[in-house]
Amino acid sequence: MTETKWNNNPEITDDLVKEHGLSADERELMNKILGRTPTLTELGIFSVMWSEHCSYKSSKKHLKTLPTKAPWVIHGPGENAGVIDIGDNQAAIFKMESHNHPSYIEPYQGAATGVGGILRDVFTMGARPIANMNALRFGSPDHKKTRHLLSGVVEGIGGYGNCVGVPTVGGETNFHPSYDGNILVNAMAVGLADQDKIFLSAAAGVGNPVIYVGSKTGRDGIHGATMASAEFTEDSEEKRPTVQVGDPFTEKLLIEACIELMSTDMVVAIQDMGAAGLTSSSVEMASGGGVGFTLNLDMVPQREEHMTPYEMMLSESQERMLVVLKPDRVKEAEAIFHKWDLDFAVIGQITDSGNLTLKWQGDVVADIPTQPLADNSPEYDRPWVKTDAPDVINAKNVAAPNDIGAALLKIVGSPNLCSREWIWQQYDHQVMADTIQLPGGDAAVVRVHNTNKALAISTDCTPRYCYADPFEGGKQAVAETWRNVTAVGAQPMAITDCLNFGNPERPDIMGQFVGAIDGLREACTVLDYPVISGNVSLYNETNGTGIHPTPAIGGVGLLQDSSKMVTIAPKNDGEEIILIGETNGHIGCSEYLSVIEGREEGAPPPVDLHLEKKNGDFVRAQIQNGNVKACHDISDGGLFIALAEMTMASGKGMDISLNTGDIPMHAYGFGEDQARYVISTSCENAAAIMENAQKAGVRTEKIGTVGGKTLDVKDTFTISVDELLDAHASWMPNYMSSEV
Amino acid sequence: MKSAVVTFPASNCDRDMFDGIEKVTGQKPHAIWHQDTEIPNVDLIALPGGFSFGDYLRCGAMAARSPAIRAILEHANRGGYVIGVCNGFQVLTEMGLLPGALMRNKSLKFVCKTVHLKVENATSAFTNAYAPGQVIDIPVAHHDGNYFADDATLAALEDNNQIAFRYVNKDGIATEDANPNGSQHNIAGILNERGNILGMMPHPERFVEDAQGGSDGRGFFESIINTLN
Amino acid sequence: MKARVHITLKNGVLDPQGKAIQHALGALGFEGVDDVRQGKYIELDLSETDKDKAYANVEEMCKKLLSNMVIENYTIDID
Amino acid sequence: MKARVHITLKNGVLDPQGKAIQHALGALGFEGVDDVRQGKYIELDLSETDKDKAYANVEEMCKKLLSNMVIENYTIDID
Ligand SMILES: Nc1ncnc2c1ncn2[C@@H]1O[C@H](COP(=O)(O)OP(=O)(O)O)[C@@H](O)[C@H]1O
Ligand SMILES: [Mg+2]
Repeated sequence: MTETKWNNNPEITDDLVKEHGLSADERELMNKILGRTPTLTELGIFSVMWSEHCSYKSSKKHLKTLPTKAPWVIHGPGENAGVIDIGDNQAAIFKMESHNHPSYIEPYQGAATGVGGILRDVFTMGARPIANMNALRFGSPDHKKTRHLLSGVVEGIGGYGNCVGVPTVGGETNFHPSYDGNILVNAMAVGLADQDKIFLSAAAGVGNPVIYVGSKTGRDGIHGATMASAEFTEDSEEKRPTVQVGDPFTEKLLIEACIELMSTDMVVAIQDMGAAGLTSSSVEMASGGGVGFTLNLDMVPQREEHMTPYEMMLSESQERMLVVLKPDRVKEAEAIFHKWDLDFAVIGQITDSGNLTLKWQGDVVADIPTQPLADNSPEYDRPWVKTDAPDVINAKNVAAPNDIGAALLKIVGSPNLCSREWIWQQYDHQVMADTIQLPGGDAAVVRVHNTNKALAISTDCTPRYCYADPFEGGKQAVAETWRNVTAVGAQPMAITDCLNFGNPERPDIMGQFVGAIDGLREACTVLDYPVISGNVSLYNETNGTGIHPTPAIGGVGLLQDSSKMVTIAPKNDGEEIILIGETNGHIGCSEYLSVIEGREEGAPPPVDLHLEKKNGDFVRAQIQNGNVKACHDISDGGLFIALAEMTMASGKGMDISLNTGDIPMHAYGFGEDQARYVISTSCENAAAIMENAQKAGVRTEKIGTVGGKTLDVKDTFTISVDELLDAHASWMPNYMSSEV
Repeated sequence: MKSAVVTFPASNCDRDMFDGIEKVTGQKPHAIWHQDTEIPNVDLIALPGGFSFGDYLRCGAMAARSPAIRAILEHANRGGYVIGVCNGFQVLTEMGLLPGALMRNKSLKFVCKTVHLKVENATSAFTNAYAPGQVIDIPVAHHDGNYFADDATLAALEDNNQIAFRYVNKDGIATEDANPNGSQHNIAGILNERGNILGMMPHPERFVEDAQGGSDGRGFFESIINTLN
Repeated sequence: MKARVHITLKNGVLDPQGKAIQHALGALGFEGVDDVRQGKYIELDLSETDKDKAYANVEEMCKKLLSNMVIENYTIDID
Repeated sequence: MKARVHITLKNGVLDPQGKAIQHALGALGFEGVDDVRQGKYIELDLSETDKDKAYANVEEMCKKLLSNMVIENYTIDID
């Protein structure tokens, strides 16, 4: 070779190790596993595999405590995505993942590649993706970067999802100053597969060929995985690491090619190249199957010249997959990928060595036993302190507003509760022609193609609750998805989670993490709603200020008969409106307190999970038996907001009369007590519902009727539907079109 | 009705088009792959929506140079029916089968929502199932639907009754607010002079059953059946 | 050789992107921007070594694919 | 004055458009196209008459709006 030959054997100095983010203990463990000092390529591989992002070293201990099993769970955590049984040999496959740091640096590409990555996790298992969701948190609307970030992220999600032809059917969006320097972009994908056609990543069969398919490898996002595991400082904004650029066109071809490939019986194992690309995919496939891999890096399709093994192994170029094929099927598989104009290269084979052996230009540049690399990854029991429980705020100590109607209009038009139409109009939410509940309701609903079944999907988290009390907030996030899925009439089945927190090396942040996990665990257990996949994103902080703890939950439910689905819009004048659940006027941590009083304090509303289950099961049963015309759960902003949203969705007014007892009207109307729903029903069915509720021990109250063109709360306010619509619709478009 | 749907790389409404046609006509369309040089003898060829070739360079540009295009042209020249929806409309303009071009939306943003359309020409092979002036609801989902043609072309389109649909408000009036993309004369779809080719941005195939939010899209395929009988 | 192709909209063709940029520049406080037009710039690396042949070849590419002659003009520079 | 701005992707940044164009040219039978990169070309009409001031002004526009500094470079010509 030439005189400039790349040096794979530099002296492994302390600085070099530190640059790779490995601690002294980790370095010692690495040397022990290798039985020598590493080559540069090996150091790079250890560094990414043991990064927080890939190894879950801070979170593992706690994640293990989450409930992951149920009779309908086919694959829980540990695979690319979780899999549940939805009957008729069909399975729903889903997962949620973060792309926070890349999206802050380059919002369009960061968000776009986030969507691409989560789609690959789903179709690598054999699923056709059928829905995308996204959970977004931005800084204060007043922050100078917020507009730019919001517009880029939304465009990026749309740009990618629209092109690949998977409908983006829902999500959530919050603004809060705690995200000023660290936004959250969490993307979820849901797919469908036949249960006997689910593909896993564990490799097998000594001698079987290892195939690389998709796009060529460039120097994109090298060290992306370590970046996602380091805190931001002002100058990481300046460093501008190589940004990954997504190519949704190639992704679409890859989806079709993989689905075609997987319709044959040639595939032994398949794995997408996600974070840490070729490294993590080959290590996971080899260690998962207890085999070795020998890869000839000269065969890797390369986009740039003079790429080193180090760069190839750490590149995060998008739209790539690794496949292990049956030995005599290479030609057939190649024909499929060529039909779709995708790169296809045999880059190695399975060995019995148990090692990942990398060859390049005739040399062995890395030789690592994969089992210890994967299994002996560090696991920390980081110190943590419990978050102090805040005081419960007594509603009587929160002054009533002069004009409750004006307060309602203000809240309906506030950044966190206004219409998100500006966002979802930029997403193709109807492609595939199976979206039967559009964005704007409680859960998105997509039909299982060519069947009467449908999946209901919702992502939720209320970070201000989690900040005040991580345990209650964790419970609430799970309960809210469960409630949203229930509110359309579906049976909640399982969740995926995306746990976004600050720096776990700080005991207070670690305390938030542990508290939230405890809440998740309790909610999942009581609601029989297991965690089947997820992702952890730590170090979400800038200059030492952490984000609000944000355990975003993606819940999925099943509607056996999609014609039974309901929306939040009442259908006819004269329908009766019934409030379900206990209203105590819990005003602490509410939107009311924040928007009207400018205060973020107090304990969040506690979630009584048994009550949650009782009320939700009751509501679902009423929807299933056809008694219900419209249903909406009560969450942010309380009863008044729920009523206003139902009014706006139908264009029909309501006459409401409330019996508030000794609770002040503003607390009754804006309090955020949990486990509540509003339903509308025909007069004939109202009696049946009330009777059923009594039998079930569920608190119900008739509070009014549908009709007219105003939302009228007796002795309190009268607001026209148009005025509500106007306040609700205008904030975001105005904000986005106003000057920077 | 015998029909065929063309799939280009990154077409993504091809399945929707297959299903939509089958649901309305009861007959499954044939599949044409962009590399096919021979295509079955059918009454209707549908070019579906999507992002053929990633919408790179110009929407529809690369698809319009695919191997299958020659056979589609022959079919059109014989008087066979061709419908292009969304990306398919862009392909038809790039092929030169329909005049004008589809530019980036005035807002520069992708727009997905259900719009009101006024049926301007209710006599064509694609629209005779509707009443003249009828206002129908159909979803749009596109980034480049801003129809542009020079003044002479526009005048000819108007004069020859080639404007099939316009974006209107719920009262049937073509206002600026009702126009989702800034197209000239609020144009949503146009016919060629001979009347055997329709290009439109809205997606009728997405609205063929009430569960999808509406069924006003059925009329397109019903019209062709009427015409053939 | 390298070919540099500029593709611009013909006079009289509406340019939504140019308009939007002009508007955004105004909103950002930039003054005195009277008009903005957005076009495409394509660089091609060619193995051809004869300048004239390269030009003819790229012109053909422009006509067949790179530009839409109904709405766009192209110019080619070879070096 | 007129400013001509070229915006191109930084070296090493994936250019899906260029890649697709290259591929399409090959499919149309054009040979010897080794690489294609696509960028943007923006023409601005400015009322400014001082060349240096115009340059400085357009540079500011590039930084603030026209180019995405994370992945793109710009060049400015004033005439
Ligand atoms: N918070 C969590 N809850 C449950 N499972 C999790 C969580 N975080 C990660 N997992 C699971 O751990 C595995 C590895 O996650 P990840 O590294 O994000 O997947 P991938 O390698 O496919 O990107 C996955 O099976 C994922 O579902
Ligand atoms: Mg994965």
